[in-house]
Amino acid sequence: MEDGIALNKTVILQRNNVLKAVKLIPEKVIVFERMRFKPENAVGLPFGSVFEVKNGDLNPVNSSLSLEEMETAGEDNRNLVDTHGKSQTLNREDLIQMKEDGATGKEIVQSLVENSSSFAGKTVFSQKKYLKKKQKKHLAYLQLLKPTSRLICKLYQEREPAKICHMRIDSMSQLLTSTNVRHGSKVAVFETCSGLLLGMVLERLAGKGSIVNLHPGETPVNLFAVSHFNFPDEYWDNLHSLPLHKLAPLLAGNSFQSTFDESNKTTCESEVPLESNDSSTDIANENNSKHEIAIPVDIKAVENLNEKACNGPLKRKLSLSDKEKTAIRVERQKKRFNHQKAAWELLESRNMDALIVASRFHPTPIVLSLLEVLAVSKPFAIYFEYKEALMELFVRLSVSGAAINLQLTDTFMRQYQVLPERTHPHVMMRGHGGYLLTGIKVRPFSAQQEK
Amino acid sequence: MEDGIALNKTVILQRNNVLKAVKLIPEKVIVFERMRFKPENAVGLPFGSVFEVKNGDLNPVNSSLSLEEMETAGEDNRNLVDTHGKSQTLNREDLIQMKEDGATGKEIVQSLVENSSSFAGKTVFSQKKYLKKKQKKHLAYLQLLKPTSRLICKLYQEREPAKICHMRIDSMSQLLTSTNVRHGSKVAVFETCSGLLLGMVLERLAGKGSIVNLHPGETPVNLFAVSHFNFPDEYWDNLHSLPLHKLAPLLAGNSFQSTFDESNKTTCESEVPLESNDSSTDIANENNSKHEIAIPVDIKAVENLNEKACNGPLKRKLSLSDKEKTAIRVERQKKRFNHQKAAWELLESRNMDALIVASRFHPTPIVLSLLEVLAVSKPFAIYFEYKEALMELFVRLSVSGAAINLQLTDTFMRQYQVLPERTHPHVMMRGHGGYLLTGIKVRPFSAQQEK
Amino acid sequence: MSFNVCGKSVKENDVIIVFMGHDSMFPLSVKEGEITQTKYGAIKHNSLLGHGYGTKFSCTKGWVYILQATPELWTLCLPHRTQILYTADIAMITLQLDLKPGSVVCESGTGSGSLSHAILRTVAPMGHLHTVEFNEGRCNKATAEFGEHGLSQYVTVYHRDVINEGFPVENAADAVFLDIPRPDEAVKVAAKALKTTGGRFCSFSPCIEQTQRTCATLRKPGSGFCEVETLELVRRSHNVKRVYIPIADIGIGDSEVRTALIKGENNTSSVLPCAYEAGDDMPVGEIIIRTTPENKDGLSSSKNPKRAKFDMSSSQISQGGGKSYEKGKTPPAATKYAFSTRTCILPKEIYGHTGYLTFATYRPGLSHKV
Amino acid sequence: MSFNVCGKSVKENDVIIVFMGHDSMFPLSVKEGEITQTKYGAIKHNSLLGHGYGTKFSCTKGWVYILQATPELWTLCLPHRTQILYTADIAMITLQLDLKPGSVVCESGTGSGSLSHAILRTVAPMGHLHTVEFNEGRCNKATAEFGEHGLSQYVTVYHRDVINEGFPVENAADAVFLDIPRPDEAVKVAAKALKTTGGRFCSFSPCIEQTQRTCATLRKPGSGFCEVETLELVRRSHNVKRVYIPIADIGIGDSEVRTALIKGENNTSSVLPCAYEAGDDMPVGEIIIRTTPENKDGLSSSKNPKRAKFDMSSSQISQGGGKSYEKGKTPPAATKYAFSTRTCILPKEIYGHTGYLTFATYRPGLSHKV
Repeated sequence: MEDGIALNKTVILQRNNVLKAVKLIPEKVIVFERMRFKPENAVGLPFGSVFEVKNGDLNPVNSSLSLEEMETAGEDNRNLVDTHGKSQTLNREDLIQMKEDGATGKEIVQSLVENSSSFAGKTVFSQKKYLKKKQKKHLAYLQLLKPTSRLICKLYQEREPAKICHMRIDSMSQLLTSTNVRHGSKVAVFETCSGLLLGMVLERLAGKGSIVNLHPGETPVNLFAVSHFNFPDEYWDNLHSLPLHKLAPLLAGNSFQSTFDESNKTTCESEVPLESNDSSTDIANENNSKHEIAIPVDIKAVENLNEKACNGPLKRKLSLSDKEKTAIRVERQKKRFNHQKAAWELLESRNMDALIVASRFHPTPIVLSLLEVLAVSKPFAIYFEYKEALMELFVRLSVSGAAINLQLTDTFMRQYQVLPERTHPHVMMRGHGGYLLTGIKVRPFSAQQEK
Repeated sequence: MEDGIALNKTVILQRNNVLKAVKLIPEKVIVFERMRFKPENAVGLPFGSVFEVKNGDLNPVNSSLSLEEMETAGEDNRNLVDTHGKSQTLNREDLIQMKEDGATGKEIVQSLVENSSSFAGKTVFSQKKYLKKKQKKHLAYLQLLKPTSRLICKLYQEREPAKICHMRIDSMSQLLTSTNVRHGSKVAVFETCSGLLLGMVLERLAGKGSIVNLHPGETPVNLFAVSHFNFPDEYWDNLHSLPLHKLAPLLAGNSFQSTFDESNKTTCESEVPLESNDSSTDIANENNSKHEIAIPVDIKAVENLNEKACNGPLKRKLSLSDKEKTAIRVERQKKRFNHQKAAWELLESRNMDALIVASRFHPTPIVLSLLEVLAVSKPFAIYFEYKEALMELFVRLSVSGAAINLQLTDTFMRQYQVLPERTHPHVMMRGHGGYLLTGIKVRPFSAQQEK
Repeated sequence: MSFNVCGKSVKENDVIIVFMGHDSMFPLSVKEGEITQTKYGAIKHNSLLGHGYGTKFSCTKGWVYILQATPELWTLCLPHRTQILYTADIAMITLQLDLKPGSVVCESGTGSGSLSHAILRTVAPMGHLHTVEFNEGRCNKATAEFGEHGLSQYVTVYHRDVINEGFPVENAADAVFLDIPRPDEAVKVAAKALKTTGGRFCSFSPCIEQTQRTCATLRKPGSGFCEVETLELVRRSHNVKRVYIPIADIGIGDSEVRTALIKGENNTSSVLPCAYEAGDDMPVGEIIIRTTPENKDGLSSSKNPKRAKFDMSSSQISQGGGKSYEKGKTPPAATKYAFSTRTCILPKEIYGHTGYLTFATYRPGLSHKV
Repeated sequence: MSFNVCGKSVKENDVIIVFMGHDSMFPLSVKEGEITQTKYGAIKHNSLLGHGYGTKFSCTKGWVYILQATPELWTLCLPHRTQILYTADIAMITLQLDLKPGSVVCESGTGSGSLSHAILRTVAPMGHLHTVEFNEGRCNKATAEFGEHGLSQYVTVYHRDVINEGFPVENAADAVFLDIPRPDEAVKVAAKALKTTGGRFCSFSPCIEQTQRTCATLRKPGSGFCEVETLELVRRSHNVKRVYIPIADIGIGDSEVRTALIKGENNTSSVLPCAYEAGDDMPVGEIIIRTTPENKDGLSSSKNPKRAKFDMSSSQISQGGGKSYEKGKTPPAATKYAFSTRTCILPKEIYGHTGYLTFATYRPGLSHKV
């Protein structure tokens, strides 16, 4: 995993604090921030490498573009006259022409400086600021980073907060820490966060222990984020998915067999999740269909990939015969069945080590039910976007005596600009950030010497 | 008012960030932070003077005790061995003996240093810290400050937050600013904040304009804070109090005469506020009775002080004959009647410039009613301790269309320690701080050219 | 109208605020015969004359509110010539500088005049503001604005470099306010401007470095300053919204399952969503039951679904929803639920930092603190 | 039990957490024959053996919960030898240092071991923590604790001065964490400890000055560090409480007044408390009506007054309270109202600052950022 950039793996693209996760498919053109390029040239280079896009290819560069450091500030502005952009003699058409003529970003920036009547009159600080702004706009530079929990969190937080219930990175970090998730834990998860939490838990399990992934509807809806982590195949073996609506039958003491005999019929007939009745699920589905099941070439790969298919979809299409399609579907259903059985048995033992819930559904019924499968003395952590729902859950849990050390928290996260003479918190900050409820399950009745 | 410390005026006592407002009564012993002293020696000195208490008197000192500045820090602690206080050879009894022998605070601190086995081994920073700690404890120093809105706010915020509905200084400042209170404004106020808001408004009116002070019960309950401001007598003329329960009759179109004819009987019979039915009012009442009506000596003063008595009680008792008492009561009732009539007429004109509400009562009925007496295009500001009540009011006002520019806000106030090498926000901060709702009254129906 | 005198209706030369929405307002100086274009159509100034403040004014394509100008509204829509100060900071500065009618204040720089208007509101008519600005253009614009707003007699604008030339008055100010790049270098001239009997000082700095130097300078022995305090305000404005929270299907639709859970030995009845019947403990919201299970996409098709509404803390839920299955009716799980509550939501992005406010008391000769 | 392996019940030498209340818990190493005194009476260790985790344990004067130790509980009750790191910061550090099983981490200083336990939880069993502490006493205590907690094989404690002597490993760490007085002087040794293929760096400082120098050092050309970011976390823990808000008497008790207001031309009916009948818009709470007006001090005498309760958003209010006067019954204003709602209250004092976290990526030779 430390081997650097490789094909058929996901990387994080970064340009000017914009992040995007993308799988490097051979010969497939990637579009990012209006740049279009094929991935091949990056292969084998270390993560973190910087590239310039030229003629649809990635070209490694090693220029030190460190523009962050500007040593002076605080010059006064008594002689400043605002020119409202009239000082630049190159216009938009000129720039387009230059690009068509094959000018590099550096050349374009240089021209802009030469054609600015006010550049020379600016303070050193302003000159640098101007240069940085123009370089950002015109240099087709980008960086390929290794996907990590941190970057994948950041990516969703910045780009698609609605897909992770507007959770901030501080809440995500606390969900994992406060539930003591570690190598070998048995973790029950209910999330509608695109699989981000599942991915983070899988990373900390690192191939040992298990996740029971409860999910709305019949099939796991959107686990796209899990595929970003580039997990080794065996990690996926630890991820067992089960529809949430099997939970009450399980708690009622029904058998796996009886519960699934009926519903399996339905499942085979319609693969569409039944719960997709609001817009946010719709988006998830759309996403899901975009990244459809990978179709492998040889028969060994079928098994491997099918397994992934049940959990996290990959992105490739090939045309297959009907017979092959049927074979794959049967294989897939078998895998799913096995995972569901494993999930059922884990929950039935009522001995999970941790419970994490972060969804757009009201947490109360979900948490109160899932607490039943958590072992005593074990921690749970619930994220929800609105305080009121967690207040309700808080009161119910307090009253029931089923949990102690209950804490309803929010976190004020301040990011700082720490630069010489310009140190201060970021002027803009994310407002809306959700709440956490954490606690430890206990057995409220007295049982001296229970063995 | 700039003339410095004077008898029969209120000053703010300060020692180690502990504040207390106290009126300097001739020969009367003041107790503050375990120090007991008479005020006489301070008279005529400028506000801000520092005194040491010796033998029950204030002695001006001018030593520069500025211990805030400690130039170095960050020395490491690798050789530190925690002695758990065993390094001091003087014990409690020794110190008491020293004090009885008349040793000054300085002498005591000096002895402590000499008898500390670890003092010499400490870093310079630690030595200073130790000195400061001991000086704080043993030097009987205090400062007499001029009462200002700022200090009176701070005093209540730190010492008696429950008496001002847990309002922080930032909320208080915003109540006044967002309602555009200024010289000459006509302001409607409903507060249960010990008169603090009334005092702040009176200060900004500065003798022109009017306050209509709506209050629960029959008489203004607790206006103690107003008396701290040392306002000139004429300021009190602008403060007109009216029981809140006269508001609905007024809005219903009843006359002042008819509304008060009935209730005045009741008022004369029982002076106890009818609304005193919860603990917080009880405290207020207790406070009120502690600082009973001032009894003046000559007949001119009767008028002056009676007037104040209706508004803000002073602190003195004299024995009076029954006849005198009756005369005073009659005088007081007449004053109150006049103020109530003025308040009634101001409200009846429905032309108030500003509305401020900060009480322990649910704001909705109060604000919706008082909005009726506010002129259109005028601002209002409501403080409440719990968000839920203001959320409700927010929605009602939005739906009614009676107000625009509605904002429900809270403020995160961070205090900083800015010292060389030790700059950071205060480690402890006030958590609970309340919410503000601000807006501007408008006439929701369309009226082109209303004149 | 001016900022200082208020009529009930618009008059010639009044500066009014045209309010089109929370984040959409602008100031307007009313001049006979002029016309101003807005997104709701033209405003003829002539038809503004005599229009009542606080009432709707119809334009060709909609309507706006006509409001009296206040320093706070002015702050929200003034022409920005610099970074400006906002309400929370302004309010704190006003209070902590001990401002009141009659106060004499020195300010540098004038900037866009956001704070200046608030200071003038508080110190007028007996007080005075001396405001210093080193950018000549801004200086002239501010002077013109104060005139237009009827405030000229309470304010004097000076074009000068306060650090090198000092404030225009000495031993005269009750308060000094600094919002300049190197405030520490102006501490001395601030002291000079303040009354020798004492006064208050405030410096606003976006960066901690300026704040650190200012505090150090204020605390220097002999500076005359004491009670140095630094604070920062982050004001957050909440939106009040009703949210509909879907309730996930945990599989209690099956009546056998339900019966087993509620009556069974598993002792789990307290943990199920039928616990919504519990009543007394129910909270800050209500359950919406979509009584027509056919209407599968009810929630997604409309933000305000037609709903049978039951408040969970009333006993009605037991008749209309939760308990009905016990009476042999259709189990309510066959219907879809959503939980509805009012909540406060912060905007996606908020101002997380404006600047550090450093306050101090000037008390020459008494600069120690106990 | 140890931190690393969990049984279902207490065994000899287990380190357990005795939970007596939210802010009242302590760790206990279970030794046969020993007795520990608590405020609820004595705990005989022998009777702890075999006791189920997460269940109540009866002492002579009350009961406590016996919990399995976790790094988070340990943080709440460990013996403080220094300022310690708390959960919000620990969680962020773990995530931002990219820690996972197998990571090799260098830490300085060990301090009270609060963070160390959390790091070990995440990197064990394939990873390793090298933790450096320059105070010998602390060093020894930490070593003993790790042993007691069954973590020795995953951690090595070193007594050394990290700035002068460096970390004990080179080109070996995936992450370095610093919590020392002069972190900027340890940036070089941190780089040396990190793998040349790259890694993550974090420095925790209570003061901005240390943070400023550390950032400047990290950003120096050739340092090998990039993506320097500083942040601060303030975690607030809310109490959920039911509050009773009294409703003031505005004088609508008189039925003539009421009638005039509601039916009159004053158009004020919408503004009166009888508006509580409005129903749909009613919110997050309920009105409590004290039906016995004689009971004057009902609210003050009891925190849970006997009350007739009506939810305002249900139609019941109209029968039991609000509308009744229209049917000729006693006007409800003759009774006293209070509004009841659940709310969140922050404690009077909260931790407003722990420290600044500075993160950076070590990527020697690629330290530029686009």
